[in-house]
Amino acid sequence: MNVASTDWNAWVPIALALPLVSFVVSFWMGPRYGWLVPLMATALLLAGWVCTTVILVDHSAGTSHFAVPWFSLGTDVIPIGWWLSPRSVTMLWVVYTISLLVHVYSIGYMAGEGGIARYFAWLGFFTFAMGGLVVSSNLLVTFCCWELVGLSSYRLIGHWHQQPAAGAAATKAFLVNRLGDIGLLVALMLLWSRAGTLDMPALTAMALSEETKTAVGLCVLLALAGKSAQFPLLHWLPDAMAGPTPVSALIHAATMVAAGVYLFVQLHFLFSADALAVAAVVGLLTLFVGGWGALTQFDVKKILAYSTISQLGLMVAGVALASPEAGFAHLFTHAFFKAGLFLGAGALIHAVSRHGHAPQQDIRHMGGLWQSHRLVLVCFAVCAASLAGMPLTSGFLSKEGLLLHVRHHSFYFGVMATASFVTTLYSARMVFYLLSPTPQAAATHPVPAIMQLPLFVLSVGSLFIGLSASPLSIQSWWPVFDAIESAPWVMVVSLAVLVVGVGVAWRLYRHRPTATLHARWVPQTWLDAAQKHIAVTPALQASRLTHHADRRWLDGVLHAASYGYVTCSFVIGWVDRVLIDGWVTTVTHAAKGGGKLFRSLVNGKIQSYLAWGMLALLSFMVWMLYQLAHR
Amino acid sequence: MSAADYFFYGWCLVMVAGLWAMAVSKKLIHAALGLLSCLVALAGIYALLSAELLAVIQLMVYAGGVLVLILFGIMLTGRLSDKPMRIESRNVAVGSVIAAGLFITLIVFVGPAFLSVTSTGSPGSLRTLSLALFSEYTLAFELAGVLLLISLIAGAVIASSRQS
Amino acid sequence: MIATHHIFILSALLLSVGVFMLLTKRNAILILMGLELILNAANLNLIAFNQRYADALAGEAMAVFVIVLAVCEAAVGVAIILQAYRHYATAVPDQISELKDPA
Amino acid sequence: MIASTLFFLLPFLVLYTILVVYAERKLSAFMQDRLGPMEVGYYGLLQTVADLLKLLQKEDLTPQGADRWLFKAAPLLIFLAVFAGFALLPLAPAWPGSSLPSGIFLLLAIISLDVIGIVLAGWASNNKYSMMGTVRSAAQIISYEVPLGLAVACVCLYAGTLNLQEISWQQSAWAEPAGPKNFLGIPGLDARQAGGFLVWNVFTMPVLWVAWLIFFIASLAESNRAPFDLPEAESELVAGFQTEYSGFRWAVIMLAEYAMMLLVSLVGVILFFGSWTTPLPNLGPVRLADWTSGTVGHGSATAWGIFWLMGKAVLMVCFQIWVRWTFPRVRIDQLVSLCWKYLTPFSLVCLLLVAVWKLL
Repeated sequence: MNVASTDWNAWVPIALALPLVSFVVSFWMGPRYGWLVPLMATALLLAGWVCTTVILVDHSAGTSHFAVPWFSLGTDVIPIGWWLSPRSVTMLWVVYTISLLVHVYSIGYMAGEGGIARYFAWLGFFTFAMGGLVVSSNLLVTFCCWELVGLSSYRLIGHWHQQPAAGAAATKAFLVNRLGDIGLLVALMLLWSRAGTLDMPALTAMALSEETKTAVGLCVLLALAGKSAQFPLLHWLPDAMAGPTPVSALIHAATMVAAGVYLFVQLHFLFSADALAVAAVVGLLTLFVGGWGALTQFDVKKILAYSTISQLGLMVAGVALASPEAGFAHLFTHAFFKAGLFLGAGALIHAVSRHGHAPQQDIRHMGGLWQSHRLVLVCFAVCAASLAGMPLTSGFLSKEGLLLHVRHHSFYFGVMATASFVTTLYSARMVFYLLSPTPQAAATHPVPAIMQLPLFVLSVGSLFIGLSASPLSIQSWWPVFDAIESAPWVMVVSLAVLVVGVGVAWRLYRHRPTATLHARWVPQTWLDAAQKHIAVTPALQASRLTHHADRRWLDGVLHAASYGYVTCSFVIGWVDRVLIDGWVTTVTHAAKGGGKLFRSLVNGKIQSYLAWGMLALLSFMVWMLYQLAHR
Repeated sequence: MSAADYFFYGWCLVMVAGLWAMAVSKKLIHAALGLLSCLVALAGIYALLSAELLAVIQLMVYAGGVLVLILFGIMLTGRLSDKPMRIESRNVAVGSVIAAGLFITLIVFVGPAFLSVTSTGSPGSLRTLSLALFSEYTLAFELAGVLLLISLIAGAVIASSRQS
Repeated sequence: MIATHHIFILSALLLSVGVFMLLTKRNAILILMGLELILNAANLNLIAFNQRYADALAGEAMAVFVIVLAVCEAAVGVAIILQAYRHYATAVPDQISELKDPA
Repeated sequence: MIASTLFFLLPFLVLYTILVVYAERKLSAFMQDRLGPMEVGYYGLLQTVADLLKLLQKEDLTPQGADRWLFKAAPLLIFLAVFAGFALLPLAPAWPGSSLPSGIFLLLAIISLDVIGIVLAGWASNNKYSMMGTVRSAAQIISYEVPLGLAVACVCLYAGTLNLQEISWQQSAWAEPAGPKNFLGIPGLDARQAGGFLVWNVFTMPVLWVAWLIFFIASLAESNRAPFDLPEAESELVAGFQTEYSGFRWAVIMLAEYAMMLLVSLVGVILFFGSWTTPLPNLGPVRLADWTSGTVGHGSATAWGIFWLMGKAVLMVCFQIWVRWTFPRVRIDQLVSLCWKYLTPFSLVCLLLVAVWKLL
């Protein structure tokens, strides 16, 4: 198989290497020049972003594939390289853009925090891994990057490792993700056994049987459920909010969690119709669970996390029901407005939190900031509007695209419209709380300009001009998104949903109710309970059982055998020591004693020689006299 | 008890005192003095036994020669430290037992054989002994002279500090 | 005249003390003295027993030679002690133990 | 006889010492063109007595760290050894002392015991000067016993006896056994009847002059006299082995030293210069020898004998004093080389010559 493709593009390795360099240099510089790390990392990422922009411009139309042999298993050569398509370069650019903005934002947000070097190092590493995942042409490399992304997510969730909650959340995210990764690994195995290659360009050209496609698709679905927090595996994401807010923006909203959706988009051709149906069900379930979760929360980051889950579900359902392009478009817009929402939330948290205390994240206590933080609130509101799908925003356009695709299917259309209503409801709820003039915050801090700048950029990106030249249809700047003709009734429906949603929200949340829902209504509660009852408890019981069996039976047998063995050894040892060694030792001791005795006679002292001689003389005399007397 | 007996026991006392000094004294020089008294007493006893020449030789050679040599040895080997040299004894018990065993064996088993013997005295005058030395024992006498010469040279060579 | 067995006891005493010194004293010169005592004990016996035989001179002649030997022994002995003292800085024979293998 | 000899000699020795010390000081003064002691008594005669009285009053000191017992005993041992020698000396024809067959031999033996006393005195003092003096003294006395003994052996060989009284008789006019006594050994010149100095050993056997010279030199060394006074060389060792002594004990040492001088002089006179015989020969009818010898068996012979013996001996002592104030002290190496390279070989040659002479 010819794996070598020579569409060399020097910008790609440079773009990938720069964050990696940032990772290494940050660790290296960290101990002594900690203050320099943020600037250096940001500068390196800016350079990387420039590279990705160049790549984006270069590959706005065609695809390009470059691969060199990585290693070989027998005769099979595993290549490594990149596959640049308009979609992948767009994703790459999005990743670097968001990452760059988050870097800039972090300069202000993380100022004065401990472990800055570590933080920026892992940010850089994440960017590298995510970039690799996006451009990789080989699924094995993709898998590696997938894992590295998970690793950096783990490190960044647990950045404040002094807090037990952060450590637990990191561990949880890591373990749940690994559960999903099993799916990807099995999918790769299936592909390897069925198709004989993991090269994506090769796979696209291959015709696989429906069964294989179903199996692979379900496995990939499991993987993306883990990574993108889809229905059964979604409860790790709200916990992951224990990490720094910029991390949440970058990883747990805009890019990493979107990696699952991106993989779904990329591997859409590997999904059979059955698998797509399952994916649609999963996506819609997630959509409603996430929406419901967002409505039950008061923690602004948790609201956004559930919103993310919900939006990811929408994307999955969109990819499964509508088209990969439509899903990807929503991914694209979601990246901007959700990152903007998170950064805005971070700025607000920063504004109301007191130094040395736990950060204030409750929306009920975050009102009254209009006078002091007008720009932040405006940007936040713009992003929230984009999330709710207000006209003139990019979110309106991408959601419109999804609805257009399913407009012929009344059930799915109804479900999506309902979901849209829920989204509007919680977005409006959040904004109402935050915009309320009630001065709840005791003291506020000014938000530095360096934090406001990315926020502003993202909120601008959340407007329709971020996606399209037209505010009403996708007349995309971006070659990847198909221009879809607008259907007026769809737009009317969505506008009606929006109005109703905002109206219901106004009705419900105008007075800022502070009552907390009972825990049983929070999805987190029963998801955790489900996890406990379905996975943890049986696993613990099984292990207890095996432990018991191990102790009782295996160890019993082993102990009995070893006691017998030891007893035998003692007997043998005794025989060896006493009976066999005994006479040898006796002989040696006798020889040693005799030697010592005779040696003591030859001690080099004249007088002792003389004493022995005299003794001998005396004995001889006595003996002689005795002989004479008895003659 | 004749005058000779009184002299004999007197010399015996002197000798026992000397032996005692040698056996138990803590100072070398006292031991040497003890040896001197032993040797002088022996010379006296020789004289009492009519061995006049031997008495004189004993005085001349032993008291005047050997003892002085020993005194020289004491003086030359005792100079390393300022304090007077102390004699230490070791294995006193073993030595005592052997010496006492020897003494008792000799006295109890060998001594009775001489109970009846009494010294007759005057066996050899100076003249007869000298004549015997120069006639009957000439060879031995000459050999003794050679031996003396050899030991003189040997002593000088060994003691000389010149070493290769 | 003097009872020979008294002389014999005396010589036995001389011998015993000589042997005692030979075995117990930690100074080479005293050991040499012990040797002299032993030789003198022999001499005393030689002279005393010579008295038993009229006109016999063997004992006394022998005693003369013993004295000569004693002189030789003392001269060489003291020379050796001096040299050993110079070499080992001690006159204690126990401390001169190069004959003995280091145990 | 021994007892009477000593009873005579002990007071004599004290008197002699007092006089000889006085004589030594006077003689040395004259030789150095001074007057010497002049204050005490007529012409300073009682100076030594005064000194003696002063000495007897002095405290009897024992140095710290000394071997007390030995320190006190050593002077007596020295004096005992010297004084025992006098017991063997014949003083007159009828006063033979302890006339042993081995007399001169025993005398030499007893003299050699003197060195032990000196060694003990020096050792017991716990003083480095004493120690040095002791070592020198011992080495010197032991060494010079060899030529001394050989010189004496010449006489013994010539006389054929070790008995001092017998040697004395041989040099008298009443020689026993009777026999010719040739003057200068020249056959025919029988001087027996003449007596006097003509029958003295040195005159009947001229080789003995050399032997006497050797004897005299050796005797100087034996008695630690100058020029062989290295053991007590005051310019080097303070006073040698007697440094730490004072008072009576020092007096005893001095007494022993002067007694030693007298003893060796007496021995020299007895062996070489006719013992108690008169130096005056019978010159034909002028019976000088008979007149000055008294009659054998009478007290006169004893008196003359003591007079001549002591007179000659004191003359010898004066001779020793003369030598002392004439010659400088020798170095130790000169001392040793004189003994072993000159005196011993010459005395051996003398012995050989005498032996050959006797065989002729």
